[in-house]
Amino acid sequence: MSSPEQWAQPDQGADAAATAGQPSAEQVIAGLRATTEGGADLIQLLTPEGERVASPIFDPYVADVDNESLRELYRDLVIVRRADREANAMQRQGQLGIWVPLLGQEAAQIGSGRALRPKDMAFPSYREHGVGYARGVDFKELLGIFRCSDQGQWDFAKHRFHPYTIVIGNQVLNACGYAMGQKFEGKVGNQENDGDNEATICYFGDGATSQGDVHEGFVWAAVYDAPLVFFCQNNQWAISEPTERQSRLPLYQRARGYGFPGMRVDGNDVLGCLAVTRWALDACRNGNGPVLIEAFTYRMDAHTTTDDPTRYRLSDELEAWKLKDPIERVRVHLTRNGGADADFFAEVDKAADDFAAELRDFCFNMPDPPPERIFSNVYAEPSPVLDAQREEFLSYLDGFATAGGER
Amino acid sequence: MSSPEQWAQPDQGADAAATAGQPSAEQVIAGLRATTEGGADLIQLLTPEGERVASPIFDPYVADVDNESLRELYRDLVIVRRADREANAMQRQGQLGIWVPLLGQEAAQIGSGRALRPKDMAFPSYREHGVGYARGVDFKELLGIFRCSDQGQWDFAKHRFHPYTIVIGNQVLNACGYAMGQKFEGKVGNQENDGDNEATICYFGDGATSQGDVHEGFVWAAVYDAPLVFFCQNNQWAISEPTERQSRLPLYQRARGYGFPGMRVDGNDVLGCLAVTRWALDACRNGNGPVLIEAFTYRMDAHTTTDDPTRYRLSDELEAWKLKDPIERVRVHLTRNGGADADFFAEVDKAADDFAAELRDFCFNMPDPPPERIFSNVYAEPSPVLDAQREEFLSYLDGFATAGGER
Amino acid sequence: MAAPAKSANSATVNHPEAPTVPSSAQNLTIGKALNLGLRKAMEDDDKVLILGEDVGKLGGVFRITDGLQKDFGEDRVLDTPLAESGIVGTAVGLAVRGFRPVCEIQFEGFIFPGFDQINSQLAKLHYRTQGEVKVPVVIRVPYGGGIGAVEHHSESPESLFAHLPGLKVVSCANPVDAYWMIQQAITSDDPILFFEPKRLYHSGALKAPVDTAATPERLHASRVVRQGTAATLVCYGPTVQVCLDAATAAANEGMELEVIDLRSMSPLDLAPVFDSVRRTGRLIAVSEAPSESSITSEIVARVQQDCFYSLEAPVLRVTGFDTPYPPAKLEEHYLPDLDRVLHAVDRAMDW
Amino acid sequence: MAAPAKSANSATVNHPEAPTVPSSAQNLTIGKALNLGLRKAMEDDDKVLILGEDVGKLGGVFRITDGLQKDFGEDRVLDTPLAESGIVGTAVGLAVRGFRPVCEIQFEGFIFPGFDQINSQLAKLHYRTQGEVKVPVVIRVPYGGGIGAVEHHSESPESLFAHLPGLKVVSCANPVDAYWMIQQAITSDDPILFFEPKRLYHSGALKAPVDTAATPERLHASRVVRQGTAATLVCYGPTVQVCLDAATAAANEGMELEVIDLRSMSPLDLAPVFDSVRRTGRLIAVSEAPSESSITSEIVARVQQDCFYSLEAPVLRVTGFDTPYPPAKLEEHYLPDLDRVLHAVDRAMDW
Ligand SMILES: Cc1ncc(C[n+]2csc(CCOP(=O)(O)OP(=O)(O)O)c2C)c(N)n1
Ligand SMILES: Cc1ncc(C[n+]2csc(CCOP(=O)(O)OP(=O)(O)O)c2C)c(N)n1
Ligand SMILES: [Mg+2]
Ligand SMILES: [Mg+2]
Repeated sequence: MSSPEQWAQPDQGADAAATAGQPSAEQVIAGLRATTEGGADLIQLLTPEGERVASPIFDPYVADVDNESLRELYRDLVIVRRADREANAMQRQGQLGIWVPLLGQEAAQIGSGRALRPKDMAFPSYREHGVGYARGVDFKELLGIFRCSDQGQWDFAKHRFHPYTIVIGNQVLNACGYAMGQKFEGKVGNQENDGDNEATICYFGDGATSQGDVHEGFVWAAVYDAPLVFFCQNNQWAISEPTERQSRLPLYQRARGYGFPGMRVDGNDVLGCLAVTRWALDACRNGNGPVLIEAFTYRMDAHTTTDDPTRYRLSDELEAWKLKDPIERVRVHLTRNGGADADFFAEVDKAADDFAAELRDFCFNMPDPPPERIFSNVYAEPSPVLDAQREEFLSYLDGFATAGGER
Repeated sequence: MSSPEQWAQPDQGADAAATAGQPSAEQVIAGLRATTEGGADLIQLLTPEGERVASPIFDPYVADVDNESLRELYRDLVIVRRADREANAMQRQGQLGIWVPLLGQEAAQIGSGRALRPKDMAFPSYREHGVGYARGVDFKELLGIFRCSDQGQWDFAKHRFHPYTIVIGNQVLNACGYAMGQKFEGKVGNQENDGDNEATICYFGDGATSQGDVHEGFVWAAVYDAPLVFFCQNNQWAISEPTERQSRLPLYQRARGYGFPGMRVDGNDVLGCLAVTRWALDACRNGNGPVLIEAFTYRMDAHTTTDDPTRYRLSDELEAWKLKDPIERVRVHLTRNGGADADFFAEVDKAADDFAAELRDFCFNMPDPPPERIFSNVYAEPSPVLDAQREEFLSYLDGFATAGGER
Repeated sequence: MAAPAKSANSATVNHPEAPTVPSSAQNLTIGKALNLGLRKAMEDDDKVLILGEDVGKLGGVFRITDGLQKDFGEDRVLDTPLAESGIVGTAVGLAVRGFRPVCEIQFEGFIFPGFDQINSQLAKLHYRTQGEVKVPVVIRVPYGGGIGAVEHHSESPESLFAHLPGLKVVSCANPVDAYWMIQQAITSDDPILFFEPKRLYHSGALKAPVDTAATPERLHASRVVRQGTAATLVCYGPTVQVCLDAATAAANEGMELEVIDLRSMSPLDLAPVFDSVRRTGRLIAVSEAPSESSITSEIVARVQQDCFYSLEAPVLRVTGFDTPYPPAKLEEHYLPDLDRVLHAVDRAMDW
Repeated sequence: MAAPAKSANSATVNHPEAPTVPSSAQNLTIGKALNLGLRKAMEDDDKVLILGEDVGKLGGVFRITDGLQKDFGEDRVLDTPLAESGIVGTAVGLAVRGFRPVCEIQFEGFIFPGFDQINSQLAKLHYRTQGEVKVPVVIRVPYGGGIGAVEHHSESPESLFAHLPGLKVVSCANPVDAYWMIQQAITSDDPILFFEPKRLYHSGALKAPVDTAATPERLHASRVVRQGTAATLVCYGPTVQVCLDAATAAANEGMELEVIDLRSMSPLDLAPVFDSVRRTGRLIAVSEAPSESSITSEIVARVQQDCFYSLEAPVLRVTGFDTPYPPAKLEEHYLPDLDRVLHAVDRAMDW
């Protein structure tokens, strides 16, 4: 078990090289590259077998999670997975241009997403459909991006859920600026009125940790004490590249070099993710940000629907991770503790099916955007040059209509 | 005293926050921001008072440094300082467009520069005139850059001293690629024939550590076990910004997050810099790279001749650092141990004066480059478009000449 | 000749007469030709390395490097950390060491983190050192739209690189060029941005016999790919096929258009364009990139100067609009197509 | 009118008639006018922040932000870590939060690490979100040569940004514009690249009375700064003064040149240029940037189209060469000067 204190004096990733003045090349490679094992530092409140593990430090952060709350978390997980699978299927049926599955990462997303308060802000990457759901974004609103009919259309300010960012790492700096703004506006460290405090969370992947922008985000957040939780979902793969292509050490240890807490949580443990993220957000709201959380999880599907993982990883690996499934452990736990009965699970499955059906129905009926949309909102204030381009093109199109052409 | 072993389990920069689960904002700021004190981890072999401090770990790396060698190091330091001052003066006299002084950083540059073997490669930033000198580059060859008549004209391959890089951080990735190349060519880890081994050293400043490129260099070097010594001269300032604008923690601790050694050496201690750099280069040649060295030093002059440090720092600070002068301690040590007498010091001063006079003479007689140079070597292989531009411009210029114009 | 109804599609591909195929020729797609060209370059010179994201086991997301890591090893085909500045920056250092790195940028929209290294080091090191340091780096960039993709996966940023002195910029539009140009780029001592028309990678319609024993065209030469008399179309990369289709359609209506594939966008080889314009009097420049301050602007600027008295109409442009690349459901409107090209031809004819 | 001998220097500055100076007017350099404009913007709106390297105590290496941190505090004038992607990237986030960040890039050559954030987020966020998210960020960029500096300190990269849809690009060439344009850029809801002609920052010769109570010109409007009949010169930023000097010299020989200061390089306001060309029939575009695929290319492309029948000679360009910026000892040759401009005018007249 790890504790928040540990960030200050973190263990080595591996002991092999720890005392070697001049480790051999083999030691370096074997010893330091413990990037893909959960390891002793993994924070876990719910084991894959559904056992609740006590944690003096993190238990208080989930003290309010009774069976009812746990059932709600379970419902979230199931619905999000169901929606993800439905979208994946719709891509296969040609309704979406591409889909970016979250399969396996439900707990990391729901646990962290549910830790946020309404005033907190979230900056996703492109895979955080579960976080969006937790932020109250209608799942349907996520589809346009993947149908290629829009680029993200929810109410960003209302949900405090930023547009998806596709260029790896960019959002980390944007989130950092936003968090700096929260601090400049005095929304951090208000001891009398915690309700006035805010924090920001930013999602990125294991591969992203190599990008310069992510480093700069770490530097800036540290220097400005920004209330920013860096939430790295280490799903073990950046497309075809395993984490050891990005780092010698477990990624949560990156925080060591900047002087802020870094923790590794079992990303398939929704309770652990909830607790650790709440801890981190609290630290941020109190003025002790930033914090790095590495959620140790697994991408159980392809990178996207265009990817073919059989080219680069063995099916064994997936089988091993299936045993750590994020949903199954909650189901087992609820069942074993009498927190839920068969009716409940059936009801949730039904709700998920309904959710999926509604999604499907919506998707099949999504309209295409009109051509003039190409020219809309390039600028906030007019550009006569662009206006002329639009007029010219629209009247060119009109030419076809007038001539009774096929459009 | 620090030891190379320590990188594996480095101390915190400050103890204050080390045991606090939730440090207060004050603790964060006061405790973690120990960026500007040498601190307990400072490796030092020669104190400012000229005392030799024993070091079981590093002494072997300077076992060959007898009084004669020490006198040579002293000579290097004095000559480099003298040349620096002369160049600074020539800028004032309009002979150079700008000068980037190294005053105060002589020991860091000579110590590390003299640690290199001929086959090793060095990538400088823009202030490493002392390293260039140690690599055998004629100081005169450095002047063209600052006279704005060229952009670096020494024999890069022969001296294994790369062109200066002005865009902060760029050279770190270039150096990393070069070091990867050394490894790919089998020039690393040859146990039977150490003479066949090579390493690369890369220089950058405290400010540079914030750049994405430097981070990416750390990531790549770690992932590819590149034989690369990152040599960060922390001269306390990035123009007007103190190190705490770049980091909460001492910079050498950055290495923690990547899983390779990071050490802080007294950058004003030429012996310490020599020893630590030799240690690090050895580690790299043996296949245990990369290594980060933070040379803790001070920029005793302005950032460049166009800078005005009185706007942002107090003279007290400079006075305090004068007591730690890198040359004075060697002089005291040599004197006290009978390693050198007054004649020697007089001779060195004379040699430095001669060196400076020659430099001066050279500088005052440097020719301007011809106009066609604008078009030379843009490409390695011809570009007809550019050739046409050159012809057109040169015949335009000829027009003035033919017409007896003032050119 | 205004086409009142949009043509059904671009299936009317105009193929130059198929030459007699020698025994050394294989029928290849552009993608496969690039793959073979890379393989050949790696065989010919063991200093050639490939760097990029997912270029190893996966063979790149487009499979252009398929099989190369398996055959040349992990020290020559590097699955790199996810950082484009790192890819370009280490390639520069490897080149200084004597290697010939070939970088793959996964999609053109992700080249920007590497822009600084491209501009500040890659493009300038040779000039800075007055030729002492060579940086024979090739950066392969799949570019262009029409693949129904999400943001950053369909853009055409080549003009930015054409504006940077010290870089050369080329693009191939058929399998023969793909095979040769990639090899020529790798053996060139200059840093080269090699733009690959991604939507044509696996086009079966474009498959062509590649004679690996032939003598290739020069790398930085443009080429007349169809002769005509009425007007000239100048294009590169993905728009070459669009222009050939347009020329076929025009021919059906009795108008012969000349089509010139630039192949090199920097330096531009405009002599064949000038020749052509002197004969046709009309020029349309076609590119998927936004028009503002672009390669097509440059073409216009130079043609109007060199052919001032030959032009019977201003040089017109058919390009992507000056907007970000729209959601792909709209890309059929955004991308120059046969109809927009013919519309521009009509305007030029009627000027 | 070919000038066989190079003119001694550019001292013959042409100043428009000095207006009667109202009491609210101060005589300012461009640098000081920018400083006052920034101060005014910060007073008017406490959401305006300044971010950059050394912008605090030092007041920036050019002192443009002098005194602002002292008066507005460290939370509004931020001495940032040394990382340009960080500067732009956090500015985007601050803008999303409701701030109006003004970034200072220390020299134009150091904007490139921030290029990705500029291209991928700053320029596109508003489009991506269909207007829901605004990013009113100003990036101030000292640019241009003639200051005898080392590499990366004298370049003119503005064309790169003009090519990126979603950004606006402007440049001021005199103190009055400096004072107003910086404020207009800050109040604009669009992201704006604000290019400042650094060699003119502290030019005493350009000092002019700035009436802080006047009504300014629109931000994205070009302006005729000297009227003429023989030919038109179009320019922006540092070359405006070069063109005015050239016009003065030409006038001494009896030839009246019209000079147009673009002020906005994207979007271009070319209507005054078209008008002018319809009268003069000849146009020279002048810029310090390399010509290839540049703003001057774009000007030519649009003018030859709109003024096809008015042009009596092709549009010519006087620009930096298509080389990296040379060592500064050679910059007098590299930079467009009065003689090269007049030489081009001669060529246009003789066409
Ligand atoms: C700057 C940039 N380079 C490359 C890509 C292409 N790309 C998309 S996702 C991806 C892998 C990302 O891996 P990771 O950060 O681990 O996130 P994950 O997809 O596993 O959630 C890559 C290389 C990109 N989107 N942006
Ligand atoms: C990318 C980039 N941004 C800004 C600058 C301008 N600049 C030159 S030196 C400098 C400070 C560098 O500080 P540091 O890294 O500590 O090195 P030092 O000059 O102290 O040796 C800055 C900001 C630059 N050269 N490159
Ligand atoms: Mg991943
Ligand atoms: Mg410094």
